[in-house]
Amino acid sequence: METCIALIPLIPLLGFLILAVAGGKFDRKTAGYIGAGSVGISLVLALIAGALFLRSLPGVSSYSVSLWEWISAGELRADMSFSLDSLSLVFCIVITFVGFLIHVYSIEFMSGDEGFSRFFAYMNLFVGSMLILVLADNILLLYFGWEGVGLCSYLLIGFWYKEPENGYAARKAFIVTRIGDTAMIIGIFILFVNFRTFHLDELMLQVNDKWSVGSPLAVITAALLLFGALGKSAQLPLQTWLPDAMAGPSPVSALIHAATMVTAGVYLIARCHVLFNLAPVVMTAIAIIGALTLLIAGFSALGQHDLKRILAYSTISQIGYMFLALGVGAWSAAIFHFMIHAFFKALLFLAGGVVILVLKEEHDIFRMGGMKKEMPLIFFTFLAGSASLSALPLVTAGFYSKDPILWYSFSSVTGNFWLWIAAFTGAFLTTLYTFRLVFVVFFGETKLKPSFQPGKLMTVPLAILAFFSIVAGFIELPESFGRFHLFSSLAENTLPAVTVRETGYPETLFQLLSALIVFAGIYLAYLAYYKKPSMSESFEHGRIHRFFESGFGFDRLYDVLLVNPLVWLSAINRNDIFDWLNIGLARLTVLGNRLFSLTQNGKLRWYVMSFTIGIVLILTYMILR
Amino acid sequence: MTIADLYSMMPLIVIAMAPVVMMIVISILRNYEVIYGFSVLAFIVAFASLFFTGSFLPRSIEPLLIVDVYSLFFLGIIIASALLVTILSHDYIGTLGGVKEEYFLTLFTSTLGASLLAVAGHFVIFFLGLELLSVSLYILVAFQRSKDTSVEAGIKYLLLASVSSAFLLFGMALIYTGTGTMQFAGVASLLKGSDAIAGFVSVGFSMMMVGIGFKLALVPFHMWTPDVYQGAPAPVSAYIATVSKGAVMAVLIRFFFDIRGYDSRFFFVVISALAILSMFIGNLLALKQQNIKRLLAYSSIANMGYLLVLLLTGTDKGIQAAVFYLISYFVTTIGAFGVITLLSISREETEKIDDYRGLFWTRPWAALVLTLSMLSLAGIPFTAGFIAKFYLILEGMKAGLMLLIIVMIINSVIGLYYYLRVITSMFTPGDDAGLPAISLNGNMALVLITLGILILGIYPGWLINIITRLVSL
Amino acid sequence: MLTVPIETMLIFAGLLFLIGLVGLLTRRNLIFMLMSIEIMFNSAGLVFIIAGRHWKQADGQVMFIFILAVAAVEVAIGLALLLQVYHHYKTLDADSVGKLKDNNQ
Amino acid sequence: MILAYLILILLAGSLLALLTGRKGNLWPRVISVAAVSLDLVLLIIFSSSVSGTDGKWLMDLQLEWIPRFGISLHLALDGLSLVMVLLTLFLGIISVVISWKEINSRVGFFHFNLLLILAGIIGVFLSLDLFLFYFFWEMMLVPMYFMIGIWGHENRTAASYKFFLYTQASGLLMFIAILALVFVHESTSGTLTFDYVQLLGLEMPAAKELLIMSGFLAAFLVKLPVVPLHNWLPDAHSQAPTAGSVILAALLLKTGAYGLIRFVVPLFPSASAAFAPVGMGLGVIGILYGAKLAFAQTDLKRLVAYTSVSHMGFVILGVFAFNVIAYQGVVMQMIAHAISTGALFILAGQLYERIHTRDMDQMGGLWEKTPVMGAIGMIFSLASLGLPGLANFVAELLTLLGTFKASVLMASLACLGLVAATIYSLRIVQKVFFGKMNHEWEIADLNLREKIVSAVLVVLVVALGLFPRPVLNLAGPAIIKTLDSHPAQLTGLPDSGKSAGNGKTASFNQLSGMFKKH
Repeated sequence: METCIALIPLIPLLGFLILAVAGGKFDRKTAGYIGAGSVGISLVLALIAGALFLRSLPGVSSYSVSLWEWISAGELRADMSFSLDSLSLVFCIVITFVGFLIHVYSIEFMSGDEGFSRFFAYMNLFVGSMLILVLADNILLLYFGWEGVGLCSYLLIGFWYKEPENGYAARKAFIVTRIGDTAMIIGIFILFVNFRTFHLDELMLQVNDKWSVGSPLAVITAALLLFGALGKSAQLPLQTWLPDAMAGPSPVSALIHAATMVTAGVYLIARCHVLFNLAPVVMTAIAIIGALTLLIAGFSALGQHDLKRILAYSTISQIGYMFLALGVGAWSAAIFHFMIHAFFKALLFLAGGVVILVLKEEHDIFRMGGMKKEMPLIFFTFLAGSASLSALPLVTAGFYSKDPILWYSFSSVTGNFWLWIAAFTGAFLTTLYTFRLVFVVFFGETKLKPSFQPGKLMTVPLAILAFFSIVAGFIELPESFGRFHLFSSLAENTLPAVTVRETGYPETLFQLLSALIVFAGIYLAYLAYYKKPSMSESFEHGRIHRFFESGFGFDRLYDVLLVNPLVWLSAINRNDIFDWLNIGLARLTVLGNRLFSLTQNGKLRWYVMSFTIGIVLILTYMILR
Repeated sequence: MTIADLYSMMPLIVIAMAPVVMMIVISILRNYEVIYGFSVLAFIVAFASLFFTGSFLPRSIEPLLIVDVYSLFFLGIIIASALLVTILSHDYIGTLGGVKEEYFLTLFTSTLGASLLAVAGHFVIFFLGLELLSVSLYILVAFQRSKDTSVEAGIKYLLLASVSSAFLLFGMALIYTGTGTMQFAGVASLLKGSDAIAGFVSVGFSMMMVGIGFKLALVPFHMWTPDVYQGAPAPVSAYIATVSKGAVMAVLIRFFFDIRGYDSRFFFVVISALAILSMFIGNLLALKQQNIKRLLAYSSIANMGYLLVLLLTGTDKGIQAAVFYLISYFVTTIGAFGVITLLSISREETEKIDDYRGLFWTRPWAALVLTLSMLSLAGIPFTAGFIAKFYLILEGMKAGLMLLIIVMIINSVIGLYYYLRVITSMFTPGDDAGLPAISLNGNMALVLITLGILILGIYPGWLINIITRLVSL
Repeated sequence: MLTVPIETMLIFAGLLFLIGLVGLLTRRNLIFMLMSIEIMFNSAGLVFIIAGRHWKQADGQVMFIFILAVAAVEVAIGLALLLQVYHHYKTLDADSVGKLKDNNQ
Repeated sequence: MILAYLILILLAGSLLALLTGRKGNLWPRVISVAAVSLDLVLLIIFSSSVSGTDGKWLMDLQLEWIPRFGISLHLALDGLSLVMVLLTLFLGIISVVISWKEINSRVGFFHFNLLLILAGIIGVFLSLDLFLFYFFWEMMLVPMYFMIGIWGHENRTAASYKFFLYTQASGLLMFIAILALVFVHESTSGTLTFDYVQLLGLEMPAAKELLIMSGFLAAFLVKLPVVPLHNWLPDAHSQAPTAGSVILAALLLKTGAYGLIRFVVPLFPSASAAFAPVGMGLGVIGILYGAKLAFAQTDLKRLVAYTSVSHMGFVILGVFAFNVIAYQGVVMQMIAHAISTGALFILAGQLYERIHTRDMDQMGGLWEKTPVMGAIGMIFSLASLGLPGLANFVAELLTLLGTFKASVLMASLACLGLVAATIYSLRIVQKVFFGKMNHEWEIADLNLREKIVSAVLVVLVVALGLFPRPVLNLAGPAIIKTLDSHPAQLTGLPDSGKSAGNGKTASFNQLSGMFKKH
């Protein structure tokens, strides 16, 4: 068991190492096998670990393994050690499973690229880092993985380095998330200074023990950690990097959005739920941020023409749902949505990637069309993903994961009507932009012919993901459907259950409402983008659209507020003002040199004069003293 | 006068006799090499006689001379420096046209003057020694009389030195008027007795200061220095920078300590002012100087400024530090001038800093010596100058002369700049512009100097021990 | 015999010294400058005589003789050098004899 | 005696290199490698044979030098100096190897200087006599000046002057302070001595202590360097030849940091504690200002030079935090910075060798031609921004955490440096390796020698990032000893962990207390 846990993150890292050091020496096939294989092995190990874990429940709720003592200085001690509990188990399995599928898909997707082995090296590192992140048993190691993930996103977004824009997008991603990370590390410092340990379980124990609810330290720490999470998870106000991060290859987007990176924030908050529970203000903030993000991102998604940017905003929006869930204390609902989201979002990106690939890097959805006829398999899988994303009632997994969030946003003790309204509007938006995408890309007349048909390595993962996007939801049914809570009973080994208040309204009512809104959304999309395109014409070219397209102008705002001042700041004083200190001194001495040099004029009588001046001065002093 | 008195004056007698013998030899056989060999020998004998003399000390030959270990030490320094200068002069003077044997003869007379200063205990000897030194130097400076600058330097030096002598003399006269004695010790004891010094005695001291300040090249009596250094033959410049200054320093220290000048606020202020001015103006003047001889002249101004600090400590330890400083400064300066001398043809001296371009690569050995000299002047570890500066700062701080030390520190940094300029020029690529080859003779001198700089820099303990054991007033 | 106070004598000598100094500063001819220096030397010698008389010692007069001798030497060498100067510079104007100076003026 | 041999071997090697320089270029190189390796081997053998975890000197050597002034050749080794000396020797070998092809003129003299610098640096790390320390301190300057002035780039002369004058001026201030300290000791105890051990624990009035300490600080802070005394650094670093830049950045700067830990803190406990807020402030200013200027540079070496300013800000920050964690961080930072910045300078040198420019605007898209070089550049840029898993992270983490214990405000401001570091580090990668090619550079990737050097550095930076414990363990006892009796330690900087044990109350007071401390 322990070996298993240790090997789960190490094997992809080993894959990375092999590919990085000797990548050039392998042919593509081998490199692909190593890349995908290492994640595959991890998946198997994760499954084994999961099975063992489930068998040992409820006796043992977590396993840990320590590899070596990493840092020790003074009272500080941090080990390279991993621990597995139900929360990390879920993440592990999702990461390795989705990651594996993405890797397999990539073998074909990237086959024409010159940086093939580099790509797989990065991907392996990405998965490895994410696994470290979720398996870390101390917060420092978590930070290790956290930064590693950020790095990999940077490397992969800028994978096609020859386009300067890609580089800038990559840099933006790294820097924006790093801003969050910096806040987080300060939070970690506060925790350490107060409790003298980095160990997560111990920390949470002590936090619970020593800090009271709402105590300023708890609030500040939670807020700092939250800020870190906002950066990684691309939530307001640090969401701007994610849409630009589409610069990377599609599998990268799939990996970032579905399995790794962006969900790290969710994981962090869930992992530190004890701390967050002590800071109700922060919890409220999380909920509000989640709600705002999901709305803003939903609107922004409506304004996009780029297929991947639509999906990107949808990710931000869906993560917003998770944050909303976290904010109202519906921990396991958030995690559940994470899992389902991983399936369908990976599916959407991969399927979308196929579309883009076969259309020779065409991203604009309005130049596509009729893809249903051209590539039916892709259409159906994409449709499955879309349906799940829109939370089509009953038949999709998305419904089962999103519905509890909607319900708890209202019914949790910290939930309220406004949160629900936001989530509800968000659901409508989600459906609308999703099916806008579906109708525009797959229906209508064919504008571009696909250049080739995807092979098995691509389609099989899609099919698998499509399958899970539909059925995975059945492991956790809403209360009103009956008592079947496979997922939350697992999660609640680690996470507390949500506290529900007496609302006076039945859950069924809300489910009905959300079902209605989904259908309304689909219908509207159908009308505006299929039946009567003229309806959307004015919108697609209007000012509001531009506003939506720019993601509510956050980039512009940050440019004005932060980037420009910084650039200006670096432009001034490029030559270091303090240098004038030296230049001034040097000039002064040279001036002295010139001045005194004048006295050395070679004239004898002047020399005698200086004698005279000297003696006169001395005598004057003598008399005056 | 006993026989012991005679023994105690052995070095002086040797130096005094040498020119006599030389004159006789010249009149019989005018041979450059013979005269050169003889003078080297005579200096060595004089130096050796110091050790012989040592056992008869201290002794004062009333009322004129005081021969004690202190003066013996200075004699040693003077003779050794003169010896080095003699060796370095050989090639340079040898290429001069016309009569040149008298050069060494004059060198002896001036050394005699310097030696007299070292043992002076009386104004008469002070004056005579100074004049003997000066007069011989006029000749030496203008020795290359076919060269206009040499002559110009000679006449400038003569006029200014005479003026300064006049000041000195007038000052002595005033002091004599006030005290009725011309012995240092007598003046001192009389001064101690009466609190109120007559006004004209103070004027006398001030005027003496002009004379001494001139010889030591202290600002504002320094203006002759660069001109004379530049115009004089390079070995003579070396001589002026070392022997002449050392001798005057010897008498100044003795006189100043005898009258306990450091206790007087007046002297303290005046000397401090001279020191500070010398440091700043000397270093600033050297900053952009392109002529290496002038540069060294300015550097010597600054260095004498540093030395004055020790004058104000008023302790034996201060004197010891001064002695060490002088030794290291002499070795270094002779090293620098030695390289210049050896790389110069007497008609056309290699005196522009740019002339030394590429010396590192064409003449590594000469460049090494010059580099070491510059580093030593700048006070960088591994060289004598470093220990000397350390010693100086140590004693200066101990005596509480913080202001002067700080000024000195600032000036060390300014000074570093122009010493580095010389070094930089040496490693800047350039071609060997037909500099003469260095003879074995010259190389030997350079080896001695290099060893001196390095040994004093790395293992100075023995010398410091000797100095602290022997030197005191 | 009229006794002049020593201060008066000193002032007289001082004036003599001053005359020499001013002469030095104002005259440009090197020969005149040499002569001015002679005056300065002699003024110092005068003070020695005065002091020797004041203290009833012979020392002052001895010193004066030394001064005379030294001054003679100085002048002898000075004149010899002046010849050389004239040879090179064709002038005895002190201000014109000035090749040696800082160049960066 | 082994300690003296360490220095003597290098001195002998330097002379040999100089003399054999005429015989051919290979000799000096071989001799240099041999001399430094011999040192390294000797040191490893002997230091592994002595064990000391109780904070005592591992090796101690005292010989008479100038007894009149109480000056002796006192060399000693403890964990801290051992780490530093090992680092010095290691980078010494690297420096020789990277100069193998770069330096082709005056090879003998070059290696003479190189070995002399190393000897001086080792001397600084080993000296326990203040005079000897100053001796070595100054000894490093001349060969470095030669190195910059002879083998440097286009503005080498000005840069070499600036370097020399700056360090000399500050060094002299320290010298005065040393003397003042010695005199104070003499006046209380009656013996004149420059010996560090005897000078420890000297009681003196606060004002005097502060004054004397400021002399030491002047020298160390200029070397470190701290803003606004940093101006010599960008010039010297960018103009020096590669080996010179490496030694400057990796070793010379460390002597300043070492001096702070070894001399300033133990010799002036209360003054240094009083100075702490200012020191930390300077550190923060250095971090941010250095980063700001680094971002504005287009000259690659100049950029890296300013990152040094920024990184050294962490060192001074940590030094004045006075706790074990911060000090461990400082030690780690010294090593990590030495490796990562050294590697970046090596990279700049390799680029310069190939395309003869340091201007980043001329570069771009080089990854295509030189993937290995690109990867190396990437790794060290990442190290420089403090990515976990690399040595710099451990260093910055410990430093910041230690500082956080001492001053929340300072540490938080310093954390901004992490963001700034990200910005400038990524700029290197972006400008040099990413994007489109500006020129059609026809350049070759790293050759085997360069690969080996880079690989060694990469392995080291990763190894120390994952297994920093050997270094921490070595330096630990020395650090604990240094801080043992420090007043800042005794009077108790906020020990929030313990006070937090009182239960759930008073949390807010604690927090405000944390903010107030400095």
